[in-house]
Amino acid sequence: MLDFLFGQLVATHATFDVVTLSDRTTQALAEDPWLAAGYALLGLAGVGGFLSLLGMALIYVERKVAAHFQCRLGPMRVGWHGMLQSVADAIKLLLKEDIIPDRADRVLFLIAPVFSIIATTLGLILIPMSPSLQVVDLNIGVIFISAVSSFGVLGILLAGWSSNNKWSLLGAMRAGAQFISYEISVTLSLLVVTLFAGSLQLSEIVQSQQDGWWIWRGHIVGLVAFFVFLIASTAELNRPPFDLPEAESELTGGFHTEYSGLRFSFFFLAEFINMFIASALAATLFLGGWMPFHIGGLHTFNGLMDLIPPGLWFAGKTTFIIFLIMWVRWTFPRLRVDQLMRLEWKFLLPVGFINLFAAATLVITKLYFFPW
Amino acid sequence: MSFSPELHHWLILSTILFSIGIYGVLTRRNAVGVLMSVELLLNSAAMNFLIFNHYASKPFIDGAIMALFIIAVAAAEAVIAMALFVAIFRSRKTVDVTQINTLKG
Amino acid sequence: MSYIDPKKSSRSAIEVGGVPVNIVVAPRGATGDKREGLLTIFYKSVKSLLTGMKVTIGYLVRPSTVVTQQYPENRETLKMFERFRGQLRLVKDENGYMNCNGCDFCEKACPNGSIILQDRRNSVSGKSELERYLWRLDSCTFCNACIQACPHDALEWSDGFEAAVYDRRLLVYTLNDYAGPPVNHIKRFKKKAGTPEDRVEELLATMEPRHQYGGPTPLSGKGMPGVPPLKTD
Amino acid sequence: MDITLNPADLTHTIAFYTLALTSIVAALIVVTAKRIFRAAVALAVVLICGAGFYILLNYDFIAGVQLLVYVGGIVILIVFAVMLTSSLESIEEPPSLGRKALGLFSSLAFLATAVIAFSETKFPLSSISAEQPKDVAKAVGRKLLDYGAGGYVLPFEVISLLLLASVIGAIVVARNPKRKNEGSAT
Repeated sequence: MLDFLFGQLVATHATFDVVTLSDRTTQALAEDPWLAAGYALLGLAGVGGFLSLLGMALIYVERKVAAHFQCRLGPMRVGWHGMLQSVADAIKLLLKEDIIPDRADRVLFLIAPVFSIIATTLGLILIPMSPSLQVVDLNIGVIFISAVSSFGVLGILLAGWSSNNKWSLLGAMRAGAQFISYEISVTLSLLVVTLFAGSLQLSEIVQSQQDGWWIWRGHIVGLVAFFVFLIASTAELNRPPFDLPEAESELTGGFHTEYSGLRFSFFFLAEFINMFIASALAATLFLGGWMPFHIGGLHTFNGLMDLIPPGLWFAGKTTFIIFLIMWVRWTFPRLRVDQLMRLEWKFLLPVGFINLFAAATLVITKLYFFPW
Repeated sequence: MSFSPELHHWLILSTILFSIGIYGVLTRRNAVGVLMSVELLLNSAAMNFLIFNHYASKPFIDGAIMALFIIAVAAAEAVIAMALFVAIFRSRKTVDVTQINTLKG
Repeated sequence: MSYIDPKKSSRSAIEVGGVPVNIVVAPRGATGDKREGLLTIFYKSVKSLLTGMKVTIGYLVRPSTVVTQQYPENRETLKMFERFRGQLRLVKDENGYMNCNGCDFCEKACPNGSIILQDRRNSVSGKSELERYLWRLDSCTFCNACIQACPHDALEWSDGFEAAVYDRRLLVYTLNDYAGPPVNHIKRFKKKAGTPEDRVEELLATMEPRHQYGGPTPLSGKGMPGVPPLKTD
Repeated sequence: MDITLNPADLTHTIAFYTLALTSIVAALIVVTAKRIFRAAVALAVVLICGAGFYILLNYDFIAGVQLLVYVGGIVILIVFAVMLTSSLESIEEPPSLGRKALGLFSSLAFLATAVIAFSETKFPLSSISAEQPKDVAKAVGRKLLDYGAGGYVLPFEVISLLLLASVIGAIVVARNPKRKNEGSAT
């Protein structure tokens, strides 16, 4: 009886039909171009607003978490427990003078932050946050997301070069070397999930985890891929313990040493949103995205889990991974450059290749947990 | 006459990009610049494959595979070229192709 | 466990400034430990990383470990540590009499001349006593030498740390509240004289009040707007 | 003039011409810019526009690969090469007039020949009813690993060998020979 009831609930509540904003735009394009333009504008405004709000929230959370890891309190003055500190900082950054160094390459100096923020936005629009909350759902989503993330590092290289400053240049070169190296590991662990799910489309990858998330359906392989992804994407984000491109004790800020005001805030925002994207991607690929915690066959349990809305599931998982990344940041010291490269080329890369091979074997033999 | 892109529009576009690349290969002094011009050539060749695939043999995918191969070859070429430039720069302190003429008799 | 294998280490001698110096270079990996396998290294590193993460999360989940003081709000309840060196202060007993008799030891002990001490002779007892104790906070390094030098335990550190002022000259303090006999003079005078209470009264009458900013300022310059002029004598 | 007002077509046309104009201008910057780093950025723009063209041609998988490999890999490599071999102040001398004329002549001659050839040739276009494979990525993957007739498994393996050889070759070429002695000394 109970089982039947929850079965009904699943049928009514969790009809996971994917309607993204870009689908609506394409539909409207056939009928009314103005409506399509409206949808496109809505999407842009939504993404822009979401981007800045999320950035400010993440900065606040980072400061608070960092403070409590270090026996401090963090921002406490502006608003309740410093909630409005990020707003105050944003206003301060907007009002600051925009300085361009005298001998800098002006054109490149001005467009570098734009590159960074565009890359971030392009990555953000692909994340499926709930069945209906995804701006674009490309069928090559996984490839696209790792492709656009390279624009960001191009922006960093531009910034470092055009500042005409040795520290910026060093930081940029470190960023480039680090990115190219760790991109391989990220792609290898993305490929593992692509093999499991049999699709490059992010929404389909989420759908494929209806009976269980890949991190434990693909047992050891999924777990290894998850950790390789976490480590390598932390390195790609230039976050500690891999923050050599902006190691402030050596490079006084690295590639963004010469930036100030709004342009600096672009880099800053891009960095934090990239952290969100990486976490959301890890949640989507390995932890089922917005898919509730399901165990194949147990309808009652699954029905109970479906009561929690999918957006909340996504937010919870992403928050968990963001917290994990912050936790790592405020625990470990920074690596040296040679250690960084050794970790990638002598450890993560072989592990990634072996793992990919194991994943292929797993897919052929269908030895997942819950193979139905 | 229609402005919506047809086969000849696409072909002219890729040809223009190719001839710009030829100009660059012939006139650039910096070796890295020459490499970039070669990338332009390769890119427009890959585009041509896709154009013909799209317009002449739509149900098949061979042109796309050729484009993939071109991209892979371009990657290999860029890696080798960069290694060569770094090695040349280390010994000659320049990458100006008009001055790297030791092999000339 | 031997740390350096003497057979494998290379020896050489160089001469530094006419003195021969032996140099022993220990070979790599000669610390007596076995070379560890890959899995052992992996296990150890993961374990140590997890240990670090356990330590930090321990701080995060226990708010009692927070050491930050919410300063202006908790001004009433804020207590500084016992050994905190805020400002120099003269020790006073319950009647408000100080221990200092102006013996000059602290002034001589001060390495950077932050203490300037003037004494005078008491007209009643004929003993030397403190006229004015000037302390320059702006040049003090809080080295504690004056307190160690004091034979009468007349100096101590207070926990007052709110010393910020708008004019540098306001950092020159007169530490004594009064110019006059210290507490042991008064006691001894009582004991020695025995009967006449009026003599003690007379002694106490020689006390003159001193203000915190009442001393001569060693810095030149006119008064700044908004700052009350310093009284100099 | 016959501009079809079908909105889907119109956006397609606008996108084509915008991308074409951008990529031609950027390509001109690539071959003429005096500062080599700006040329590298312009090359990135050309390649991004190329990905846009592939999307217009409905080969979104190839567009993704183009972005991933070309922009994410090759352009960054080139930028690296620029950073290692020149500085911000280094400005390339313009080519000599004769060289310029030679280049201009060759490229224009090629352009003219090719355009005349296009206009003379009658290409065997596929019929309008012909349909592209729905999932390009899947079709490409199947074809690449197909060892029957029309399969590409041999070229695929050769390409992987080529990449491996180029990686090893690059390491051998770029290695600093002096480093070996230093290594044995420490």
